[in-house]
Amino acid sequence: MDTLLRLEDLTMHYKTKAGWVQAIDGVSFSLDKGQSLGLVGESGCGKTSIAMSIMRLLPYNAQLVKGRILFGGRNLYALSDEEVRQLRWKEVAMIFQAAMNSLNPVYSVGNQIIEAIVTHEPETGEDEARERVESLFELVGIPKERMDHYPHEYSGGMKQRAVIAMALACNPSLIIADEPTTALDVIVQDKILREIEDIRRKINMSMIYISHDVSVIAEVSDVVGVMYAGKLLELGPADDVFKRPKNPYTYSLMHAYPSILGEKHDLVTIPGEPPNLLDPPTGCRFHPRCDWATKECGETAPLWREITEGHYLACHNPIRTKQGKSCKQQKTAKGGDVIDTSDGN
Amino acid sequence: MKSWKGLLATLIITVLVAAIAVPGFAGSNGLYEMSIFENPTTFNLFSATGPQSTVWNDFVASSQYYTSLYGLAQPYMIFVPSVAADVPSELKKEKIGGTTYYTSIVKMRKDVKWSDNTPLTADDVVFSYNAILDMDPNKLGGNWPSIVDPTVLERVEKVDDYTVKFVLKEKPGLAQWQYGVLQAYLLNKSYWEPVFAKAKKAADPVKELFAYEPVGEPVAGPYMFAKWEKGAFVQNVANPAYSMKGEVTTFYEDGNVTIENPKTGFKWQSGKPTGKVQLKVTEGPNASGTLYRILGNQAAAVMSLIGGQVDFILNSLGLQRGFQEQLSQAQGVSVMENNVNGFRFMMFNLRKYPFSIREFRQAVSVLIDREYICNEVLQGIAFPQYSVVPPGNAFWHNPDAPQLGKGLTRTEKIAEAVRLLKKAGFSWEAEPQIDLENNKVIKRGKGLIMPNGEKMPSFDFMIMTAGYDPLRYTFGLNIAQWAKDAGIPMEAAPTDFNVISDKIFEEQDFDAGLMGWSLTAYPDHMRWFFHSDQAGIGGFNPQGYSNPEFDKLADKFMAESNMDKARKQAFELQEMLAEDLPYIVLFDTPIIEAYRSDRLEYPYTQILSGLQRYGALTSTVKLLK
Amino acid sequence: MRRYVFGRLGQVILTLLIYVTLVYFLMQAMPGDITMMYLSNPKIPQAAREELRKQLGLDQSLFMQYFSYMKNFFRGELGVSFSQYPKPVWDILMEKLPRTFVLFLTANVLSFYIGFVLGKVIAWRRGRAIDYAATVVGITFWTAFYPLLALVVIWLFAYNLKWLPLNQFIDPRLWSTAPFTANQVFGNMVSGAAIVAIGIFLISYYLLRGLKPSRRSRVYAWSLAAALVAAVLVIAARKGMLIYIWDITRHMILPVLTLTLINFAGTMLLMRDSMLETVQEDYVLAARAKGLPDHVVRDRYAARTALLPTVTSLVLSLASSMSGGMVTETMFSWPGLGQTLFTAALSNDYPLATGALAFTGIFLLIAHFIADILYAVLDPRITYTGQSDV
Amino acid sequence: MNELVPTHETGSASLAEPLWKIRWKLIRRGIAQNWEIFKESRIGMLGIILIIAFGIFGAMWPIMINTVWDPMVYDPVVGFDPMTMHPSPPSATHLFGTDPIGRDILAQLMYSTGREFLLGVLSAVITVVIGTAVGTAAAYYGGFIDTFFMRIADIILLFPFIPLLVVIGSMVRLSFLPFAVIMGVLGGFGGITIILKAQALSVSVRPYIDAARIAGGSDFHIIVSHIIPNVLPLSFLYMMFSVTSAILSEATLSFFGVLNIDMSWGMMIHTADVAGYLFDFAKYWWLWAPAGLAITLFCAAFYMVGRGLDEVVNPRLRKR
Repeated sequence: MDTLLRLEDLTMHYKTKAGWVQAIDGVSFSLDKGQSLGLVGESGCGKTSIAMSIMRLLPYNAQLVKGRILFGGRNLYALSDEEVRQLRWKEVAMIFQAAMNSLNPVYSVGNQIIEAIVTHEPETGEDEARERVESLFELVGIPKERMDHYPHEYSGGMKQRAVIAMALACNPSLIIADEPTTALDVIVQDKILREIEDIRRKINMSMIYISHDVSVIAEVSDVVGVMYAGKLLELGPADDVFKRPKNPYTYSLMHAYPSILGEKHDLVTIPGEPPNLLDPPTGCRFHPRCDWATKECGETAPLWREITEGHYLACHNPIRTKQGKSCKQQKTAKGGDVIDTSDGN
Repeated sequence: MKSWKGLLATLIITVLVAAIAVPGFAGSNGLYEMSIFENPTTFNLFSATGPQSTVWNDFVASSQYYTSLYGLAQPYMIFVPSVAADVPSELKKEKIGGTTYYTSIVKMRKDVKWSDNTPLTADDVVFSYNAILDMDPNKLGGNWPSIVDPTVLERVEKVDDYTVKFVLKEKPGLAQWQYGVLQAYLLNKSYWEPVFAKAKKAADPVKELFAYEPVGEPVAGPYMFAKWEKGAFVQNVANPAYSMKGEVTTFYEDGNVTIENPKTGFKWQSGKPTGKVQLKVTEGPNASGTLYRILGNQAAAVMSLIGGQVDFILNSLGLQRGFQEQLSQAQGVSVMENNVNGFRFMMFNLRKYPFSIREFRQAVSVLIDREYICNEVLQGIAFPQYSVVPPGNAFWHNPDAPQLGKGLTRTEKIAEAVRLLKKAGFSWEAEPQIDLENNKVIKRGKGLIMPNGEKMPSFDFMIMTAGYDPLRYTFGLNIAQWAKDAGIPMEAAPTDFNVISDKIFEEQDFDAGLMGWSLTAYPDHMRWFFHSDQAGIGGFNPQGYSNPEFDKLADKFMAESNMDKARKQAFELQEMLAEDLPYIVLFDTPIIEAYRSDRLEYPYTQILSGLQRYGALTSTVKLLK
Repeated sequence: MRRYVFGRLGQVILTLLIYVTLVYFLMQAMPGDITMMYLSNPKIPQAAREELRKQLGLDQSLFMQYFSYMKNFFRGELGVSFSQYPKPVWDILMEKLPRTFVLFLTANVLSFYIGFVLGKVIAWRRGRAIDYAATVVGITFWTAFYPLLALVVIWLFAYNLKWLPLNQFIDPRLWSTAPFTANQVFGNMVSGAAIVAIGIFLISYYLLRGLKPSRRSRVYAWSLAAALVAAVLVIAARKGMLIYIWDITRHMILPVLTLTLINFAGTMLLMRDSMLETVQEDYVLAARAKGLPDHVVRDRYAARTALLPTVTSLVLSLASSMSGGMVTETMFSWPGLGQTLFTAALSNDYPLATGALAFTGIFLLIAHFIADILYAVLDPRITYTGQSDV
Repeated sequence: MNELVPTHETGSASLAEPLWKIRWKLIRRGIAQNWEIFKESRIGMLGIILIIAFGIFGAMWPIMINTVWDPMVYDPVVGFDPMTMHPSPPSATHLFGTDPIGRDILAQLMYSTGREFLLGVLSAVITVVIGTAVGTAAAYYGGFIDTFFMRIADIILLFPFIPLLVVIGSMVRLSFLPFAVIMGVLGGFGGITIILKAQALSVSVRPYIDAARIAGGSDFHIIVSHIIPNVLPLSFLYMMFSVTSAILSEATLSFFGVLNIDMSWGMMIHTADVAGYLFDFAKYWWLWAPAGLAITLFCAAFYMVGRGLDEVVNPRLRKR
């Protein structure tokens, strides 16, 4: 499989009155065609920033410090604005966090999608575009006669679907879904997620899911990346990462959420708060909150290394399954159980 | 949307470019173009002479369209026949149906025609007077009661086609007779009779009459109505049948006048003209028509004058000094300056103590340095004045009437004022200290004590607001200062004009005020302003001046029908007033006017109140080309 | 919707009633009355003044006058002018209305349009030099001393450069032979403009409908629009009116220019502010993500929704300028409602002054009304239900 | 909004130091914060600078007239310089020349500055006081009071402002104070009430208001110490704008000569106009330019400050 998107040591900072906010710090990963990547982490850890960097939609005070983003081999940040504009949606589309507000209230939903199509494929005529939208609506399950209705006449779920339809409009090779379902209730959430997955599989395109909700990510992504305070801590095949989490943060993050299968297990809450990115802690950014933290963690930042095939990690002393009889170990055991059972079905 | 923008932009640009590129419209030849500042409101003589008697209506319509039996020959304002053939016969007593009347016969010219070429006959004259009489001039309001004066005129009768007989209730004075009744405008009977008849039937005849809008009314004046674009302009055209066209009026140095009409052979002369000819004026109209542009403000008018869109600016106030300066440098524009017939004055409420004391008023009058303000502060845009009959009105002005305090220095004035006040029994807590040698006020007077022993309270001197009239405002402030020098506690109080006239005329509740009058040629205003029978609310003697001696003389003057006697009496009256000072006359401003001397030629430019007073001489002006 | 409209209508009438009453008594409270003009001439006997008082009904008690006035008012009569007795106030106003209307409609629309475009641009370029420049310049004109500016403009363009006619709204030399009155021409101008506007709107609606009209339809639209304009002009020419329309247009340029200079900043700043709020909306970000061209995002997303408040302001300013033109009309010798109101006040002509003010009141009320409706049209989110204070 | 003056904290009354001290501190902090934000806006700062400049200029008047200038010559109203012909162009004795009746332009300019400040601020304060009081009351009590005042506002909004004042002026020449008051009152009951009411409404539904009510705070107390502080910044903003409108109206009315004011910038231009000098703008520039510019800059200054405050008051306008 050839890689579609590659982030190389991406480092992006925001300039504020208070100083530089180190929103993304040395993040690298790559994404293959047809693959789906899930980025998980507490809110404010830089997930969305990454999405925006890929879309090149960063606010005026953002600055690319180092690293680059290669999309289909082209360096996004070497392209002209115009080229990027044409790239957007045609190649990289996005499903926004707040689907509710990402539709213009004064135009009919249909028109807004048609607009996207005709902008990127000038040769397609009005009617052709319309037909395509209709089929898209069918695909995402909205009655096509709702096309000419205005956003405020849609229900939350429908809007969400509409937004998805819009993202698919120019069948891009990559869709970034930023918290695609947070606004919805769990049932709809689940439904929509599955639909997205089906569609994705059908037309074999790549996808980046962004969510603070492990369960969501667990459900839909082949590869999982765990972010913390602007850094990527762990990245690897979903089952691998979820079965055998190496990074303590991944571990506690997993247990900070109820399993979507509703299995009972006591939640581990992570003590303390995410660090202030104006001056993040030295060494490993997670160490102040880490139970495994050693002296070393506070001094030198852990390297980003590949531990097993396709499984990357940045940690000085990752969790080992042998490691013994401590209270932590029980937790692990328990955690282990959970995972095993979950693995069972 | 795109095409909106594009189209709008292109439209705007094309319009702009075109507007700048394409030149304006050339002046239409033979038109005498003037500017006025307000819309005329009516072309109906009855409302135009009645409640709507605005100067603008007069400029544009009344003064242009109508003639009268007699008129005043300009520029010397000599009483001459117009439609009449000769001066009216001497008034004589006559008993008609039990009551005695005064009657006078007026012979008419046979060569006067209406614009529809029908002759102007006795019927028209009779109708003009009687119709108005039975409409009741008071109901018509405005100037009607003073022209067709019902207290004097009983009726007018036809003797033959060109002779009429005036029947008068009582023996009229000059003001009511020569300067009143006999100068009333004449109406075309055949046109107006049905209108009157219809009005009479209406519930409110006067309203009906006022509401009527004349169309194609036959007139006998030099011009007649052509077009009125409301808010933009009025156009008159020369009356083709104007009978007086080409008529020559000759003024002799001995004051006599002859009128000759080469076309119709009509001739008239006053007395036995001898000596040099002073001036010959040939009646026009020489212009094919007149055009009155309605402009919103002075600057606009002046720009138009310089730009050549306007030949003369009609404005009863004339031009300000600033414009004068700039116009006198403009190409092809001449500026003229004339005296006006009027004055600005201050008056005290003579009903109140101590204003009732004559010396007090004299003292104040003495203190005012008219020359200083006029020549120094106002730099000649105003000239000092002492008499209620302006020097400009030469025939009636009495040059020998006393002019208190004239020519004294500031301190001498104070000394004189102190003398007068002491004479009347005033005293001070601290008398003013002055240094006569160096003309310096060392210490102002303090605490003026009135003859009755009380301390004089400070009182308000109502003056115009700076916004309304800067001249009177400045004058007032200075007067108050000088009064204080002599210890007179006078406080200048800038007040709105409406409020002033309310307080003075409606309520007569005031101490002192600064006002102004503009006058007519015949100085009967002295009777109206100072006769005690005008002292009531709504009268014209709100200061409450009452002097039996004056009243007697004033009545005599009003009843006088002999010019020379009347003149003597007028002189006496002026002397009395100069002593009693019911008005303290202060100053007046000359009227400054400008015209395009490269397009126009006036027979004369020196005339009391300026050319505007006579509608800028539309009937005698010559257009050069 | 209907209930809303009726509720609103009731309100409007009540407000109007109170408003007119206020104006009426305000005028009555002023010192002096029209008969004071007789005070300037001593030869006019007191009797004549009394007669005039009677004619004008000034001898009745204030309340009698008020009630008769109100009675007439709701019969659609604004009474009889004093200074032009017995001319009905209504006639006088109707005679002035077209001029004022044409001038201020043009000026308002233009300054609104310019303000709108500029505001859009500077909000988009927020914080850049152009933003500050436009804002400062705008504010300076916005707070410029209007009468002075007007005089300077006249002096410069009409008097010094002689580019444009000096003053007045028509050139008497041309009009002295005109076969029709200025108001007729104004009337035709209004209807002509209306036809063109509606025409172009329909054209752009049907031909340029949708998002990316083909070149062909655009050419059609253009030629059609041009044809329409041409047609209207030809008709005017056939009527022999063209030259007169042209004359009026020439005379309109300066006042319109001045008004635009003064007013555009208002719309501009309003537009800027409301757009600064919309640019932060998610759908604008989404639009950019969609890879729409910059100007499309700006015009169709940010600006389109920011338009709403500014449109209301346009309608209101239009209505208020129906009498707000006092200064303009005096400076440019453009006799309209404003000037009438002013002269009426100066000559103590209460019925006329009251009438003029009441007239503006009605205009404004209607405008408010329209503004609400417009709002509903422009913003699909708003639907009017029972409650009226939106 | 409550980030500006965090009043809700003042609710906690049981503290060592007296309540007013805390409140004062909070207000001070609030002001400090706002100032920080305000400094961001260049427009606003430009305005402030201009206003200060005018302040100094105006303050120089009493000094000059009491020290350097001879009142007989330099009095802005009755002064007169017999030395030259008037209007005289700028010279050593008269830096800005003299007006048609021989009064020193610079003196008039300085003298007027103070007056304009007085006029503008006075009417603005009246406007805002009324507006705030009525607005908050309407918001707090609602019901009849609300509808009543809102209707009044509607009606006042119907009045064409300038024309109305001109009409009144042309019948009774208003003098300085009455004019300021009328401006203030008309403004106060007019549009500003509606805006401030809306603001107050958004505040009065906040939980801490109910808390205070339950805690048994009197209506007056709640309005004064909880609602008004939150409305104040907005009021202050509108104060700036009403200063501008007051000055401009004054100038316009003076120009039409329908005010009874002895001297003001508007009067200066009016004097030049009625004397016929407002015609050749190039030649007699000193008769109109100083006053005209003063009016524009002065009003612009306050307007700009208003713009600056706008960014303080509604955060959405701020840069992100």
